[in-house]
Amino acid sequence: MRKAIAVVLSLGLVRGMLVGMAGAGAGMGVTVLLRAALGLSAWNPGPVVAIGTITGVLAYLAGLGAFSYWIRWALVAEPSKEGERHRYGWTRYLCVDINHKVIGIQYMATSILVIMVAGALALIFRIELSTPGRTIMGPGLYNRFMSLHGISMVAATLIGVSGLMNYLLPLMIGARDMAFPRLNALSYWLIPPAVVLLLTSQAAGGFDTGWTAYPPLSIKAPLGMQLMLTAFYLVGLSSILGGINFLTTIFKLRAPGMSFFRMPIFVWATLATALLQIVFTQFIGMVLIMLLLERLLGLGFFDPAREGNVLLFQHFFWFYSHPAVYIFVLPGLGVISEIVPVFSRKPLFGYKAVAISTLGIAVGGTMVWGHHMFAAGMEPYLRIPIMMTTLLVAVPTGVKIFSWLATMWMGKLKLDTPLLFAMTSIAVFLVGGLTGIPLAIVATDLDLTDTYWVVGHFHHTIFGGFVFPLMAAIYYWFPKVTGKFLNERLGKLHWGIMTVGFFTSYLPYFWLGLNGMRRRVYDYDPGLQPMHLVATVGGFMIGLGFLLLLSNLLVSAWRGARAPANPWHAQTLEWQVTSPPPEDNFPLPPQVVGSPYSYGVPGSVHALMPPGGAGEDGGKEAT
Amino acid sequence: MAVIAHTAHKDKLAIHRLGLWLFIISDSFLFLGLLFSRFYLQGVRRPPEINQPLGLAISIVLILSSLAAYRGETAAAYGDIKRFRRNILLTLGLGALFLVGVGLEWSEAFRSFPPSTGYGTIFFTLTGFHAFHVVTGLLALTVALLPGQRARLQEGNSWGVEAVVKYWHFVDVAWVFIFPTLYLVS
Amino acid sequence: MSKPSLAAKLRLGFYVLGALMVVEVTEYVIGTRVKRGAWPYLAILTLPGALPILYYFMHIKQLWHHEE
Amino acid sequence: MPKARKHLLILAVLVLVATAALAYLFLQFSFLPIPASSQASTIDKLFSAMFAIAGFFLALCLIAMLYAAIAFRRRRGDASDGPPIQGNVALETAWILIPLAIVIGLGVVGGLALEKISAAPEESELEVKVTALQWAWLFEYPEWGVRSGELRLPVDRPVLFRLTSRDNDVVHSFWVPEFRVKQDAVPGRETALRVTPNAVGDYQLLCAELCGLGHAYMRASARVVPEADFMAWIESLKQ
Repeated sequence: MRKAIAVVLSLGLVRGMLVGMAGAGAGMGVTVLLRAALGLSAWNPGPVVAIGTITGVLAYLAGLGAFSYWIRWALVAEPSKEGERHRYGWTRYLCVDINHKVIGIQYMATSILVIMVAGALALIFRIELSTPGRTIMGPGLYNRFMSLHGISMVAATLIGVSGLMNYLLPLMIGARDMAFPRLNALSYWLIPPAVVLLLTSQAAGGFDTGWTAYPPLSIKAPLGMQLMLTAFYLVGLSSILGGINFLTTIFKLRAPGMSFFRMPIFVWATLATALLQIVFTQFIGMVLIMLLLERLLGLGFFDPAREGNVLLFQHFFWFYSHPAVYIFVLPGLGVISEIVPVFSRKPLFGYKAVAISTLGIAVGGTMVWGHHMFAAGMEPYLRIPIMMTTLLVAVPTGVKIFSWLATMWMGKLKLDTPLLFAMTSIAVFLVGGLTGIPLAIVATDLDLTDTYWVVGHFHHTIFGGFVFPLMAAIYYWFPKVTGKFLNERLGKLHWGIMTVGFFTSYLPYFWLGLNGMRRRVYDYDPGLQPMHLVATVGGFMIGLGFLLLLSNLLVSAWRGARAPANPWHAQTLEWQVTSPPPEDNFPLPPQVVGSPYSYGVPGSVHALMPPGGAGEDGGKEAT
Repeated sequence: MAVIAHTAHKDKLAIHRLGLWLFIISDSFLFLGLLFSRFYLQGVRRPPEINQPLGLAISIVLILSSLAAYRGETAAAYGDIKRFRRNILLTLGLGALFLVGVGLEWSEAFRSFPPSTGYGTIFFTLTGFHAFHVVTGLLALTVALLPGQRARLQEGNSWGVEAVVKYWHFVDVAWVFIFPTLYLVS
Repeated sequence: MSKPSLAAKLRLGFYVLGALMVVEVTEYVIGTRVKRGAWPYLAILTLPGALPILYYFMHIKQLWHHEE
Repeated sequence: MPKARKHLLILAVLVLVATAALAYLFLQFSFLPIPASSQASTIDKLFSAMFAIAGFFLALCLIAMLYAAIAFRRRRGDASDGPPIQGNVALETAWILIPLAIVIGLGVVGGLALEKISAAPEESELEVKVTALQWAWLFEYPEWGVRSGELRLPVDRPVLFRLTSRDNDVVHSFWVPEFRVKQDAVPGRETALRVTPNAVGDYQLLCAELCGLGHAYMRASARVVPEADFMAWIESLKQ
């Protein structure tokens, strides 16, 4: 018994949460006492909770051990790395661990957990929407659930792309780890308190503003709003730190011989994503703090009575949140670019164009934020230029889709689950892209904005650019991560149910949007009910798909078939090491000599593995 | 801040430097956004009550502190530890003096344009964000004086000093833009 | 390229300081004397204010130059 | 390679057939509510053009993908790789330039349409001041100095809405689906929207921007009536 308690207490997460709660309590207590001493009303939830949040998060990080090495570094010349790399088994996933593969899995597990919770919320309010008027809940709860679903999914997506990039980037470029492993751990450990804050926000009145948190509505919202803003800020901070790490890793730690045009497309996607992360996340961080200051201290950024301007928030919000959409989807598009050549047994068609289109989407996507505000009363002279830039983003996106199709054309398609999911991704993303065109054009956007057309459009882009690629990635890399295969038949069932479920759920949204269904409404015209019912049924099919995935993951991790080092006969570097990869990835650096996708070229390889490196013979040697 | 890679010490330095620069570049967009808000909300309006001489005085203090930081860093790179300590202490003093100046400024501003007014909102936020950076910069400079860094300096590794000093200069550069924006434009 | 002496480097700091002081005081004079439309001049002056710090103090050249 | 040409030919035929079918579908069934303003007819034309273009690209990409999955699937026991085709400069240039031309064309058409729907008309406009609040709409007709909680408009007369939200209120959005255009009502500023209703009927004005608890129920009746009925209504409001 005592031993069990010792083990539980030795887990960083548990320690961090306990110390964090104590820290939050202490912070709040001191603030209350200070306020009383200053003659203010002792209990004012806003500032008291704000201070408590800050002290709580700092205490949590300290209790966790996220700062331990740096403190030792400040105090002694040669800080010991004690406790950093000697932990094995499942407990290391609940502690500060600086191995990028552990951190990647931590991210992925958190992301899937949050997706499950937010998805369950969506199913609950889809039931509500299956009939007009009240079905199971009132409008207040509906607004709260809808808002929590939105922001949680945004967070889950940011966490998920970080996870993918964390696990794969160093392996794909032949590095032993990220450039800053401890910073990497800190980036991950900022996430759990954000999740906790999002959940506690529901106990503090919740927030009913949608994920966009537009003032003045968000100024008037209850205390839960404040917790949501802090949570969002933590996720943003994690994203910035992650971006710095990814960029440094790509620039400095590529294996010898890996020039930029020998990098896998996923690495290009990481590069573009990280650039967007470090530049644009600052703006959302700033505007969230502005909102907090306006709520807490009565500053007047957004209050017209005090020379503020509501549109300032919207400009900054979308100046981040549009590029953020590319943060969500670029890694997913990278995953598709990895999977399609391997399972088509053909080189990626037009590699350079695809690589450059990745940067093109990222750069072009920075100048399009205003298309979210065509009807918002935005400066009218911005409308036409932003319409043009938005339309131009379609060109590099098209390059990607055409290149994937040309890669598959005349190939030898191996229709395994990863490729099936990649194909669903392409189809879904295509519909998402095409339905975006009427949203880019001002005249039609004036009809469509704030309707279910928009909701359908972005669920298509996010499912096509993140969720389905994530599924593809799980089936593709699970053998690498665990050394075991996922069950293929269960996988195909999962694929079928999710694909059918997705289109059943989200195609009706376009019809609904055109016919007067506003987004974020609790009640609607009874004439729209049949389509809503269809959408709800589709939603439950997606949910069932997720349950199948979860069972497949658990069953296969327990008793899946053994996977060799390179089961798909892929050429990128991560497949040239054992499954699961060694603790240090590459004991000796590989020498990159060619393209990552030269399938069908006799005798060609992407990299020469140094003698003694595992898996040299292309996966015939099971490990 | 350790780096695990197939890299030598020289490469580690380049990696650390790139990481720090990326952080600084990222952080500068925060100030860019704040400066943009000032012009978006207030145009180039400036209240007559703002204390321009005090603004100039604290600007000069901050620039002087940057010089001291530069001298400290250079001395550290050349192994002159005594001069390094003297100059970093001077930087800390000047930085604290700058904060005192901002405090004076705030107490005046509270009377003429409190945070609940249009200009006050901008003024307190911009100077507040900057002051927060100054405080973190002072903390970082203090770390450079702690035993761990001193021992590494004796081995000829001055990266820690270089890093905190670079951050301090960045805080100065930010002020170079904030000072005219808040105190001088018309 | 021989490494410049410590004294030379420290002297360089004073030159930079002098330049920055000139810029700040010029900005101040413009800001106090020019009643209307001072902002374009000030916008231009921020560059000679920031660039010396970036170049001489922060060694921005490190970003694309790796000789040190 | 005749085999490669055969595949391309089949693809071309399938895509043409599917595009024609989709075009027929879009033209035969209207997916939109009836248009009730002159702006709506401009916008609906734009919708049709975009549906046609989208239909073509949807058919092209989906059919190419499904065709590849069927015709190029790996046969049992075949472990060989596909042909090592790295790319094709002409093809890649084409799929950059053709979409580029299409989106620029769409941009120009879209810009002209925006000009058309937001241009000030030659005849005199009926001005309506709209104030949004949580959770109701107020309409003011300054020409006669009357106010109302429901919106009535004379048919075929251009209307200029001047929208705002109260200072301590939140953002709302003015939308009548049959008019096709939407405009936010923002606290602290006035936004404008031009509509020329051209079909008599009873419509609903909806708030399209999330505005709190009563958002779903923030509706008002919007009736387009003949000129004479409208004047009679104004007279009744004056009393």
